[in-house]
Amino acid sequence: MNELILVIVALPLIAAVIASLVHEKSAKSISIIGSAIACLLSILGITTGGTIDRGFHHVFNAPWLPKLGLMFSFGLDGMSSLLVLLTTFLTVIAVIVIPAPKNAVRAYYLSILVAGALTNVAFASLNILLFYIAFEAALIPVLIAIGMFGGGDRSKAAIQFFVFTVIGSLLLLSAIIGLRIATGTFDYLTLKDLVAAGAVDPSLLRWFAIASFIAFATKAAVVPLHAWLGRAYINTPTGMLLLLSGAMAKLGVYGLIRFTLPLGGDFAESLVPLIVTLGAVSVVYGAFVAAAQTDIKAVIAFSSISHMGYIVIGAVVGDDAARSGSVLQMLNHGITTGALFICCDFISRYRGSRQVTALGGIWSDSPLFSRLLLLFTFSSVALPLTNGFVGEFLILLGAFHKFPYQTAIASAGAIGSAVYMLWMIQRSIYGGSKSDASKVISLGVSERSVLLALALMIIGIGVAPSPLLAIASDNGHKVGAAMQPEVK
Amino acid sequence: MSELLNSPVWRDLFVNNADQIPWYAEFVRSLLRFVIALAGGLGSVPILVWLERRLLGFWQGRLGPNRVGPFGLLQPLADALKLMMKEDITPTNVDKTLYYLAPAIALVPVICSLTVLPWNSSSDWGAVAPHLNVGILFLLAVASIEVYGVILAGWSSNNKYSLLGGLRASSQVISYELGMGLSIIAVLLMTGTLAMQELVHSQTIATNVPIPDSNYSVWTQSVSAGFWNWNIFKLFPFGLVAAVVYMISMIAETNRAPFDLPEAETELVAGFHTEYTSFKFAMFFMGEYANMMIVSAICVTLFLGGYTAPWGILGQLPASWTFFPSSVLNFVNHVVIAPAWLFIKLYTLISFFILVRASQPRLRYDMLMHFGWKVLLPTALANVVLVATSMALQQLFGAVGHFIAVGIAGCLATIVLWVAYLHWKARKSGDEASRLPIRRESVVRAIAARMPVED
Amino acid sequence: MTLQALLSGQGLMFLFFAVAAIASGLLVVILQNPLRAALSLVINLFSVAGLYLSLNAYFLATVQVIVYAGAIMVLFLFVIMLLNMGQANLNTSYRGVRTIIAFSSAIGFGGLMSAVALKGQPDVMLPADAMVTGSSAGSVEGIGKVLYNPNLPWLFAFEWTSFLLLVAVIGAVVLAGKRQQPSEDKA
Amino acid sequence: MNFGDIHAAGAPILMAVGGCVVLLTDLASKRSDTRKFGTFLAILFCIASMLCSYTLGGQLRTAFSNGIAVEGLVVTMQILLAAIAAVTIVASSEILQSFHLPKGEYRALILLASAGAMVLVQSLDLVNAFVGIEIMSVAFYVLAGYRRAQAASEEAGAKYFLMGAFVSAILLFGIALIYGSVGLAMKANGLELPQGYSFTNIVTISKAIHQVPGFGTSPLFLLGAVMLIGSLMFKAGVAPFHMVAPDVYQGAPAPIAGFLATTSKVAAFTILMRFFTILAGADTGAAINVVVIGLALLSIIVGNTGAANQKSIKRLFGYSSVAHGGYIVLGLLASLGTESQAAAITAVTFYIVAYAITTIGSFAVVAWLGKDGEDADAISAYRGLGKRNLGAAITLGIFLLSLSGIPLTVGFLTKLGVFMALLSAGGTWVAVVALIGSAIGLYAYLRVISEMFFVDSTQQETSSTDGASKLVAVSAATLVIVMGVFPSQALLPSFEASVTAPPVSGDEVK
Repeated sequence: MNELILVIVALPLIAAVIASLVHEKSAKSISIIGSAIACLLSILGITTGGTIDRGFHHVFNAPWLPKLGLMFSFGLDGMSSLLVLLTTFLTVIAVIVIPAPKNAVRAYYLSILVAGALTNVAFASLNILLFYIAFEAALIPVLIAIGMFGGGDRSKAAIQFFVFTVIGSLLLLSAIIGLRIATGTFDYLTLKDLVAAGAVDPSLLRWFAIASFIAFATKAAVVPLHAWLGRAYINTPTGMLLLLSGAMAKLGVYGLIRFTLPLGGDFAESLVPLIVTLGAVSVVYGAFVAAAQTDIKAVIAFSSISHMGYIVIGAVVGDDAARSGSVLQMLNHGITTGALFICCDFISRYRGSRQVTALGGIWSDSPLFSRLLLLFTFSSVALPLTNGFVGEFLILLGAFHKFPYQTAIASAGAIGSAVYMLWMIQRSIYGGSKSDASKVISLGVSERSVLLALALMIIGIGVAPSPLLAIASDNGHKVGAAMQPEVK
Repeated sequence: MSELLNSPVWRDLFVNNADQIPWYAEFVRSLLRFVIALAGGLGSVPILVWLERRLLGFWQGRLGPNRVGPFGLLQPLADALKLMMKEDITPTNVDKTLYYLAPAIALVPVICSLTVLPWNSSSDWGAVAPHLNVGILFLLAVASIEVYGVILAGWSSNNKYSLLGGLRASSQVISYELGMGLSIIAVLLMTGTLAMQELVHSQTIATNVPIPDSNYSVWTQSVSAGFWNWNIFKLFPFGLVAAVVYMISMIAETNRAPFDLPEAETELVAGFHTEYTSFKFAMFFMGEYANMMIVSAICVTLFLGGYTAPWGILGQLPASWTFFPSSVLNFVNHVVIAPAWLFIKLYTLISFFILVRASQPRLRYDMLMHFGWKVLLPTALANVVLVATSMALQQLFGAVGHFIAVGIAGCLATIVLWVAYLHWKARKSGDEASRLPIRRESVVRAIAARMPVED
Repeated sequence: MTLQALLSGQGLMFLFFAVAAIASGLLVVILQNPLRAALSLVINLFSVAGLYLSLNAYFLATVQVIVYAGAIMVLFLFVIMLLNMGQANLNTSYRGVRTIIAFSSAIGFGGLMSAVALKGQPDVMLPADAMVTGSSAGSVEGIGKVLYNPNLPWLFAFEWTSFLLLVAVIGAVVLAGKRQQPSEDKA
Repeated sequence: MNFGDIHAAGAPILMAVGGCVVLLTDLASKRSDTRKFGTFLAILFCIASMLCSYTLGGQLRTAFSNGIAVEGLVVTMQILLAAIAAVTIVASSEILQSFHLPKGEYRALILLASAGAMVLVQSLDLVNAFVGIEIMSVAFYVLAGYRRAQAASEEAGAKYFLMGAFVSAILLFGIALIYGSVGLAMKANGLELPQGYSFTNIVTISKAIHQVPGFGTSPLFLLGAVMLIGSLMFKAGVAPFHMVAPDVYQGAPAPIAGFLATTSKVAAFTILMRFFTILAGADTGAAINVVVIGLALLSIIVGNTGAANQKSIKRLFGYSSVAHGGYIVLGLLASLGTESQAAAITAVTFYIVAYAITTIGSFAVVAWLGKDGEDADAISAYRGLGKRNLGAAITLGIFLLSLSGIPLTVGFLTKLGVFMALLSAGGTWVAVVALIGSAIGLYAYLRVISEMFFVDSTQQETSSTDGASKLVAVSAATLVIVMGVFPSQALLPSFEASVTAPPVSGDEVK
């Protein structure tokens, strides 16, 4: 069973290779089959055991480049198994629900499947060099997807996105190499033990903390490092955007939890207030910028900054409840934002525009779609009984007694998010159509079932979060044990 | 008298070994040797001029100069006086520095090359610098810078004819120097030395005989030594080929007919020295004739046994003539007989050159270059390789080795001649136009067009 | 090099030719007329030959004169005359800033070299008897024995030098030969 | 001298003989015959040379009175050089055909340049190194200006020649200073010159450095060493001696540019590696470190910024080669530390091999996309290439990603290796500056990718006939990926040997 993660990664890759070789018509079905099986297998990843090593199950080791210390070293804990599940799930729905661009079907599926697989490698990796390689290599399919299939500003968006994230990760690379030279290993678990034992030079750890924070914060679009996000999200094709916003952005937070805090030593702890503050600023900033947008995709994109702000706060704050909330919220954000982006894609596809000024009248034209969209919006603004509420509540709860001011500011952001999201929905759905080309958004079977499934998940998690929370919190506890952040 | 001869100063100046004498004595010796060389070299010039004019006259069915002195012997003197007396004109637009420098540069190397030419076998008095172990290379080096005089004269005159003359001279000299150097290398391979006297000695059977009452020893030519030991006959036919190549190159080096393109009167109005008058012209004139003498002397030294006699018995007074004191015998042998043979050979060779000049038409410029690069140079190169082959084979198989090498040479020559014949035939049947040297003409025209017209 | 060493015969020769070499080398760069620059180069080559002589390297000295002064520089002059370059002076835009840069870098380099020469540590200085003065070292025989001896390291380099010449010949033929006509190639 | 010696020096000898044979064959046969036969012959000799190198194995052996030394590193580099030559000859058939350039001379020059590079690579004596570098450089000057009909090519040749000749003089001067300083030091300290070694032998220099106190910091030696290093760096196109590199690469036809860029780097950096191994652990003061760091950082910055806004892709590759030269120099810098030496040499070797493959491939794409032998030089010509010729676009994209060091291409592993060696040698801030340079370079490469894939264009489909370049480019791209994923398996066995057998150090003198 330890090879499970290999299978999860390899299946989409194999499907991608086959899909890029066969005729365009069958590319989609092959991609769906591959990614769907991977998705089912990743459920197994949560439910089954395998070799267990220091809190990780399904631990798998095989040499790749032993001379460089590069190993195929995988392991799952609660957090990573949830995130792997999320990634495979988003891959499936991205393939199912978003039609590929006509001229390059195979390249499109190839990029999505490869991006998903590499993201999974990053989530499951226990070798930090392997993590880094996947972390950075996953950028290439995204780059290609944005550049080739993206919106009008795609060239600039692609380059901006790529350069930002790669510069961040170059710093990370230097820190990783530094760790390797100091300790002689890239193995995460060994490193964690060594750091916990205080066997590593603190100045090196300080550098690691700074470098990895910059890399991960860029990925998670925490405020001063968010500049790539707007243009990139708006111009990314929706299928890839599901993965990018839903899964890859989580790599940033995942990295903070997994690497920056445990391996950053004391200095990483002292960074926590700063990170929390930046998170709070992100929440507010995202809300303000989102409120100023007229493009619904942009609104959702910038709301992401806001939501990622919560997640980051919860991830680093050092409270078990907050951390498990944060992990849960990663899942929620992936589902909810994904759903919103899908809706956004439908709107723009059927109504020909994403501008709120040109929309309206959807409620009467397409009732089912509109109601689902409303549900997703509720989830996004974290109304009770939706999934968003559970995560956000746990985060704020956990964070409040440690960082009351920042948490207060972040809570204000929550109110803001309600304002702009609802305002957007109100203007784009209700009322009469503002453009001549109003068309009914007619959902096909697959599209309808995907949206319904998403809705079900939103409500399901909102109503009964405890199983997932158990997985998430279990993880949070184990990871947290390594660093014991006792902030006075 | 004998007291004087045995006085320390006398011995220091003339008898003792070079490493036993004080520096001033060495200085005086050098000076004396140099004066002797200068007298022999530059002193030959008037003789040469006279000889040339008389011989040309003879071969052309004229009388030649016969008014000034008996047989016109004083004609060169009169010429020299005339040259000295003439007005020395410096044209307005010449590049003055180089214009004045050029005749000197033409003359100085010639004088320099006199320093290593050996006139007898004495290790102290045989040449100005008999000990230089790279003597022949020194000659080549000096010969190679003679051309600067011509080039600079042509350039500084600021005259298109002079410039063309200078250009022709430089390209010609460089081209023929290669063949010359390679033919010399063949000789060096045969003899295994670069020192001039040793080159001579290698062409004769000689013994090193100590001189009584002194620290000297001299190389004495054995009676059985003869002309068949000369390099020109050595490793036949390779020595001969080398000699022929050398002689042809040497004519070209001295810019003499039929290779006198740089000063072709009909084309270039005397070429590089058009603008020179009076003494400066005389320097060129002198340089040319002295140079002629020197290259001939080199030829004699390298190929024709130098100062040794063609037959051993003619080489020196026999040692059995004991009624002469040994020093007198020695004096006669070294100061009279050896230089005499040198001069006899020299003037015979020079007469031959004059005959060539009298009988051969001037080459066209492209033919000249063609001949130098495509005939002379490959021949000389092949000759060097064959000499080396022969010597290597002789080491392996003894005397038979040489015949193997000759066989190889014969095969090569046959092939080359056959191919050349085929080319010639093909060309003859082809269009004549392809033979015309278009490029040269265009180059000349281009230069002429660029020359500023001074008025 | 100590003052005493400089005042010996060899030292004086060295001094003379070194100064001549540097001066003529400077003239090559400074003179505006290409012909005169080339002639300065000839003088420079002669001076270097003189330096060889002062080290008893007769063979090198004569070869230097034959090859460089006698053949190569004559070709230089030939080209200069053929292109009639003497009439127009060389590019005179080498004034102002460029001159300053050139001179300052030359002075800097000269300073560096002299500093190195002067700062030579005592224990790394030349012992009096270390200089090679044997007359055979510079003779043809000596050079031949060194170059062709398979037990010395120079044979390898010497043999490869012939390939260097081959490459240069090929290059010269390719770059200076007649331009190939397209029609020749269609066959 | 015996058969072993000839065998050790066999690789360059075979290349040189090959050059002569190709030349003579070309002379003897009619023009139309030589195209395929000449290529075949040339490649045959390249393969023979590779086999000769391969049979030498990884163990150290010296030959020709210690004038040359062959070990795993040298074997690897020789095989690489022969491969580069073969690939270049294959890739340039189209250019030769469409420009009616003399072919026999071309192949001969390539083979002889490779021979020179091999001599340089294997030489233990700096005099041999000089002869090798001159053979290589002279052939380079001619190759750079090979397309005389085109002004840019002629200019490239002339510039390369002028600068190269100047630098050769400096190199020779440096060698002379080293000769003098080593000789003086050994005589003054009563050290015997080892039998069969010369004062310019690296072993002798090493002996002087490690056994004569204060020699490493003596100004005479340092000046010589700095001149040697600097001029070799020029030959490798490292800033601030880089000025000609972009001009030359732009002016020369693409396969030649690839050949020049790679062969020069392979050869110069290998001999530098050898030279640096004897400096490792020696007390040479800070001078050499400062020079090397300065050169490395300067060329990384200059190369990457210079590449950022180019309109010509060959110039871009030219600047890229400058930048990559800088990274390799960083690796060399790491080899100055005794601790990090082994890792650094492995890293540099790997870097050189990977760089050679990537660069040859990139230039092959430029030739592949060209029309009638004219290179596709302008970056604007690549606009929308992803739509017109997806294969070429992906191939070039792979090379660009590799050049920018993105994981899963070989470029990442090379940079990783160099940085690891550098950081373990303690050059933290140097690495940081180099990383910044990488980020700048990323933009340059990405611009081309963006032009190819992300911008639509109205240009017509280009139908290239240059199958050879295509073959070269695609196989190089495959190698880049394969080596990026499985480097140990994809590399030659001798590469492993080069890791185990360190180059000659001073210890073996005794």
